Parts: sequence; C-alpha cells; structure tokens
Amino acid sequence: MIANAPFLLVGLLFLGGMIAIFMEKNLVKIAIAISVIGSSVNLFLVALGYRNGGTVPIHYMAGENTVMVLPTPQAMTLTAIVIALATTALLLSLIMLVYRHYGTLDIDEIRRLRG
Amino acid sequence: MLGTVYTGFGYWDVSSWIAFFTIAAALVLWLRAQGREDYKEGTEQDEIYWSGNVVPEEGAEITVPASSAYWGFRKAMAPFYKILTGMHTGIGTDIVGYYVVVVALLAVFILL
Amino acid sequence: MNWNDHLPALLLAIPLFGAFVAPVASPFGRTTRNALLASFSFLTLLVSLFLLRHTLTNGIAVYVMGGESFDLTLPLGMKLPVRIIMEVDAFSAFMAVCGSIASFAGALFSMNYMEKFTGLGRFVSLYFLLTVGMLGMMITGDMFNFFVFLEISSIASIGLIAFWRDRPEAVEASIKYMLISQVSSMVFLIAAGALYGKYNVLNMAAMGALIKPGTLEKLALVFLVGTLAMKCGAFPLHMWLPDAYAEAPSGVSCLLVAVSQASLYGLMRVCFSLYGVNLGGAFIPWAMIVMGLSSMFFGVAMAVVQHDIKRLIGYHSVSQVGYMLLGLGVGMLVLTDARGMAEYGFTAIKGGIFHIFNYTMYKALLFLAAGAVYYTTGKRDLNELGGLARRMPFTTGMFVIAAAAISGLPPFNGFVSKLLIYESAFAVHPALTVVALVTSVLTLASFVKVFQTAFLGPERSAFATVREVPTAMLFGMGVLTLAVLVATLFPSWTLSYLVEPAARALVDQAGYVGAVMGGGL
Amino acid sequence: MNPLSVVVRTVCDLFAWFMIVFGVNVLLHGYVTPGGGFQGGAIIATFTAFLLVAYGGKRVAARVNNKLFDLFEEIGLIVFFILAFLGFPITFFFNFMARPLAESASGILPGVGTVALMSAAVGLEVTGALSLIILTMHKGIRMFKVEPLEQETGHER
Repeated sequence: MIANAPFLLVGLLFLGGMIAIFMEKNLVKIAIAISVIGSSVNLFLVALGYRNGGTVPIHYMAGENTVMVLPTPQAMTLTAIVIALATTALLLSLIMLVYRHYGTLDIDEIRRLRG
Repeated sequence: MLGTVYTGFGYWDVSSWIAFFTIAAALVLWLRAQGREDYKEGTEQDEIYWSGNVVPEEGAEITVPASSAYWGFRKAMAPFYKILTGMHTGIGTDIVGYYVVVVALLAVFILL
Repeated sequence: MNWNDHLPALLLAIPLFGAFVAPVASPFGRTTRNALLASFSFLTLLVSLFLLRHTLTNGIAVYVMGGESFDLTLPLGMKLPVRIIMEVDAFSAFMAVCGSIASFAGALFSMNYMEKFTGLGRFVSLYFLLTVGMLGMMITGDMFNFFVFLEISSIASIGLIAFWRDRPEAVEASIKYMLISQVSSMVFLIAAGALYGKYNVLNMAAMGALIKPGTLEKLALVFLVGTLAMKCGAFPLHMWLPDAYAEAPSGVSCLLVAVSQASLYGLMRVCFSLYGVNLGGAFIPWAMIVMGLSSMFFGVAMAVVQHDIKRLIGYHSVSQVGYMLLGLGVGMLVLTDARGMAEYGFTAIKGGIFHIFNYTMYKALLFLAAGAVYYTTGKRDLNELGGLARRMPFTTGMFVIAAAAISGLPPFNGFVSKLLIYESAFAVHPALTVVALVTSVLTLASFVKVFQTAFLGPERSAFATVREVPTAMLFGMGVLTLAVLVATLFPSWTLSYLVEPAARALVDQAGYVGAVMGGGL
Repeated sequence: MNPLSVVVRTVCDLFAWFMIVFGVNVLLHGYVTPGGGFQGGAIIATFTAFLLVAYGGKRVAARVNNKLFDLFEEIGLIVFFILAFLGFPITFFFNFMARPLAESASGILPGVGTVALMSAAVGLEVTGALSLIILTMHKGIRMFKVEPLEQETGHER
C-alpha cells in the first residue's frame, strides 16, 4: 500500500492542477497550474521506474549493490523537464505580450476571436 | 495514364469527364458565338437594367457584402446557429474544458 | 556505406541543420537567408521522395539512432529493442512526402511574404524546427520520441502563430493553443508512461507485439486518442484551430495543415499498428466515425457564416479532417472482419489516405492564395474585398482550382477521394454518406461566396494599385497546384503507386511489428 | 528592476563566480553523474539572473552584450550537430570515439566518447539560451515606463 503513495500524490497533484485551471481566472495562476500538472507527470514517471531498494543507475556509483532503479524513466523525466522549461518560458512571454496588448490578465476578457 | 479508378461499387474515369467538359464547353462557346439577330448597337438594349431602379453613379462600390450572403439560410437556421456560435465562446478555459470533458466521456464509455 | 539506408536520419538531419544555421546565416542578408530557406526545404523534399522510393521497393526501412549498425534493432541477443528506432513504412513515407511538399511551398511563399518584418532569422529557424517536428512525428517508431517531436512541433508552431507580436489577435490565438496543447501533451505523456510501466518497452512495434486488452490499455488508448484528435482538430476539440490558422502568417498556416496531418498519422498509428486487433470492440471506431461526422457538419456550418477569409478556410480544415476520420474509422471498424475489409473497409482506408494527400495540397494552396490576397491588399475581411480577378489572374486561377478540388467538383482530385469514402461509408450505414454529401454541398456554397465576393465583381477604387504577387510566391502556389493537378489527371496512378501501398502498410500490423522484432512475433 | 542593497551586491560579488564554477563542474561531469549539459547550463544561467537581481536591469543591460549569448547558443548547437553528424558512416548520433572499457587502462573516460563533448555543447547552448530568455523577459517587463510596442511595417493596424 505504501508503495502506491507516490501514485496517489500524482493523482492529487494532477487533479489540483486541473481544478485550478478551471477555477482561476488569472493567466499567471493558470500557468502555475499547468506547471503543477507537468510536475505531477514527472513524478509519475520517476515513481514508475523505482525498484525496491534500488540505487542510482550509474555503474561506477552503484557499488556492490546490483539493484538499480530503471534509468529510462529518469531520462524521460529529464527530457520532459527540459520541454516544460521551454514551454513555461514561452507561456510567460506570451502572457506578458497579452498583458501589454489587452491590459488585463483575466482570461474571460481575452476573447476577441470567437464565433 | 488517365486511368479508371474502381471503387468496388462503380468506377471513376477522369478522361471521359474531361472529354465531356471539352465537348460541352465547345458547344456552349459555339452557341454564344451565334449571337442574337435582334441586337442593335447603340439603342436602349445597351443600357444597364437594375431591377427597374435608377442606376446609381457609383455602381462599382455597391455590392452584396459577404456577411449578407446566404441571409435566408442563416435566418432559417437561426436557432441552430445560436447554439453553435454560443459554443465558440473563445475563452481559453472553455477550450481546455471541452478537451477534458471529451476525454472523460470517452474513458467512461470505453470502460462500460 | 549506402546512403539509401541513412535516408530516415537525413530526413531529420537536413531541416535540423537548417534550423541551427539560420540565425548564423541571417545577418548575411536577405539573399542568403532566402537561399537557405528554399534550398534546405527543397533538399528535405528530395530526401522524402527518395525515402518513398526506397520503402516502395525495399519494404519497411528501420533506422537505429546511434546504433552500431542502422538495422541492429535487437543488440546482444536482447528480446526488446533499446535504442530510439525510426521506422518508416509506406504510410510514413507517404505522409513525409505530403508534409515536405507543403513545407517547400510554404518556404517559397514566405520568402517574399515575410520580407517586411523583423526577426526573420528566428522565423527561419522556427520554420525548420516545425518541419523537423512534423517529419519526426511521421517517421518515429518510439512512443516517447513521438511525444518529444509532438512538443517540438507544438512549441515551434506556437512561436510561429504569435510571430506577428504586434497583432493582439495573434498572441491571443497562440496562448489559447498553448493552454490546450500543454494540458493534452501531459495527458499523452501519462498514457505513454503507463504503457511503459506495464510493458517495459517504449518502442511502438515491440509494444504492439506485447499488448493485451485490459483496463489500463483502454484508458491509455483513450488518452492517446483524445490528445491526437485534439491536435488534428476533431469537432468538440477544434476551437483553437480556426484561431491559430487564421492568425498565423500564411506560409506558416500552410505548414500547420501538414502538422495537423502528422497528428492524424499518429492517431492512425496508435489505432492500427499499436493496438490493431486489440482495440477492444467497436467503441473507438464508432467514436472516430461520430467525431468525424460532427467535425464535418459543424465545421462547415460554422464556415458558411464566417466573413474573414482565413478563418473561413480554417473552419473548412475542421470539416475536411472529418472526412479522413470517417474513412479511417470505417476501415478500423472492420479491422478484424476479413470479409468486410475486402468488400468496403480497404476502400475506405484508401479513400481516407488519398484524402490526406488531397487535403494537404489544396488546403495549403487555399491558405497561400488567401495570404496572397492579404499581401497585396492588406485586408482579410471579405466585406472589404472585391474585384481582384482582373488584378491577380494567376492567384485567382489557382484559387479556383483549389476551391473546386475542396468542394469535390468532378473531375478534381477531391471528388475521387470523397467518392471512395462515400461508397464505403454507405455500406456501413447510408446516413453517414448523407451527412458527408450535405457537407460537400455546404463547402461548395461557402467557396462560391468567397470567390464571388473577393475575386468577382467590378474593380474597387481602393485596389487600383494592386498588382500580381511576386514570382517566388507564385512558384510556392504553383508547386501545390501541380500536385493537385497530378492527383486529378492521374488518379489511378496516384492510387496504385502512392495510396495503396500506404493503405496496405497501415493495416499490416504484423509487418510493422516484424520489422523491428525480427519476424518472429 | 532597481539595484538591491550593498549587502546583496557584495554577496553577489563574492559568490556569483562560484556558481559558474559549480555549473561548469556539473556540466563537465555529466557523463558519470546525474548532471549534464542542461543542468550545468541552467546553473550557469542562474548567474545572469543573479546579476540582474543584485545590480538592477539598467547596469546589466549596459554591460552585457546579447550577441555573446547568441554566439554561445549557435556554437553549442552547431557543435552538437556536427558531433552527431560525424557518426554518419555508421549511424546518425553514433558514438564514434568510444572504446570498450576493457581496452583502456584508466577508468571510465574512453568509454564515454562523444557523450561528454555533446554534453559540453548542450551546456554552452543552454547557458546562452537561458541567459537570453532571462534578459529578454526582463526587457519586456517595463513595469513603470510603458513604451509603445515596436510596430511591424508589414500590416496596417
């Protein structure tokens, strides 16, 4: 049961981020919510690769212990983090541009394109 | 090269259609070239007929704008379009909301 | 070494190198930058054509990134593949050809179209990155690598949609697309991670060999299908699409059309090659068909009432994607039924795949023609346009060809693919065909409106100085017109040499798996 | 952004350089430790953010040349691509410098090959790109002095 605790946390974080996207009106808060969702997915990937009693998956650092955690999910997580950094920077820049054009961060008022 | 496409129920042959269009176009052009015998140049037949009204000076600027095209269709379908354009609110969270709802519905139905 | 074996890597390496050198080359002036844009996209097109020829003669091409040999998929006697593997079958190569034609045409068009704006080094860089993301999605055989390319393409397209920073609408469209694409790509990553956790493998072919029907697989399938259907613009998930297509620069809209087709390719790859017979009943095919029908009808219904020319064409994208979803969904419905497959399922898949080619060509051409109108007149609102046919004869001619093709007027290529889809959908239920026919009529109606208001009518005094667009832009449109005309005049040649191998590769799950796993399933 | 107090600036003077050293350390040992190009580059780019916070935007903008970071980015990207391309007679991204562990006398280094060089290239790229992002976003804030957006010439508004 305790081994499933990370997945429970993943679910909670994901739901929290999702709820925040719909409840919040401020674009910066929505950006934070998206980052929270990204972090929950990263946690999910890392938790997937854990083996009970495993060590770092680097050959010369693992020492005598031959049980290592899976390296592939960690590589995936690193890639996902890099992508998340790029998207967060882009999202914040876009938010700055939106603020300069529209003078507001309320997502309900940024709706010139409709219909 | 201009081959026939068999669909399993019928077939589609592009060369016969092109032949048909060529013949039809030639026929139409020939008919048009015949002209009308009762046409006299310089009489009232040359004048523009504008639904019996006086032809305006700035005729070139008066056209039906695109937003008035298919007015009758839009009028007849007004309740439908009210719902459909109402869906496209243009709010960012609504767009995400449709995605989440659709994925949730698919997930519920596939597990049933 | 034989360069033919390295074509999958070259297909990604060439535009990637273009993206990397573009900021270096752009201070050397306009000519250098334009030459870079045109030459690298042309090289990409050539490589994709060679790749298509290679796959048609030699079967599925496998490429192991960084392996000791390009086809060493299972090193050291392992049971599962370890490295990132590119897997190119006839369907992938077909899609890559479609995408690189659109990329080449958009590049030619953008050379003149974008010259008045600043920051063009970054523009070229992002344009090539978008091409890399699109081509990578089309040829990769790895689940996580697919996610990476999906993200590369969405980041690059977000940057390009907001390229006109001084237009508030462009920034707004970009931020809306960003919100939904971030949420959905995270959902995609969860699905990929869950499948990895269960089967311990990320390669799509290996996963296809191992996969068993179960609850987790069904949930993962729904997540993958939802994300990819969003990216290609199926009905209730399409709201970002007209905004983004309308506000992007026209050369970019032309490429975005191809990028949405890459997502459709991913959807088909997941459903046919990854799950295949394990789809678990008729639910997903029917969901695909219903999504297709609703996108078709509601997309075109929204398009009829638009009066912004690019937004109207953007709504038509939604409706055209519906045809492909319908055709491929009908094919998916009879995937396990050999008799139905032979009778109408294979025809439906052929129609869907042929429609992908046709749609990419004529929709890209329509966007370029709309961009040409915007370039010369500075207006996109149809209420203010009129009488352009005398001023811009070539643009008008190409627009007419594209509009006739998209409306499915015989003898154009749009009619052929629509005919294949109509007849096979009729075998499932006549109502499907009725909706598709009504959609076709409404499509024609809306393009008659565009043609009549923008191009016909007396010349306006406001457009007295309007001239035909520069030659490079005409060439960009001409490439696509040529593709439309080839598919129109030689439909049986196109069907038997391009479409049918692609369709056969799509339904052949065992072949896709065997190319990586070494024959023995 | 206004400069902070003298305490912060002194601490910045003292410790900022260690961040670069630490970043380079993480970057160069990427092939044997859980670090690598991106992490090292991110640490080095923190230096730019640190300067920006401590000394204020005006002074940093006067001293720092964006072209330098552009150059970093370009060199990193092109070196990375060339290293990947050099593996081409075998495969794209093939590690052509690597030797089997048994052949080498000393430890792990020969087994690494291009991975260490690629990680250095990525580190250079990330340093340049992240610093540029930070500087550009700072330039875009203009919280108190609102300048009009630069107008593009191509389309009328």
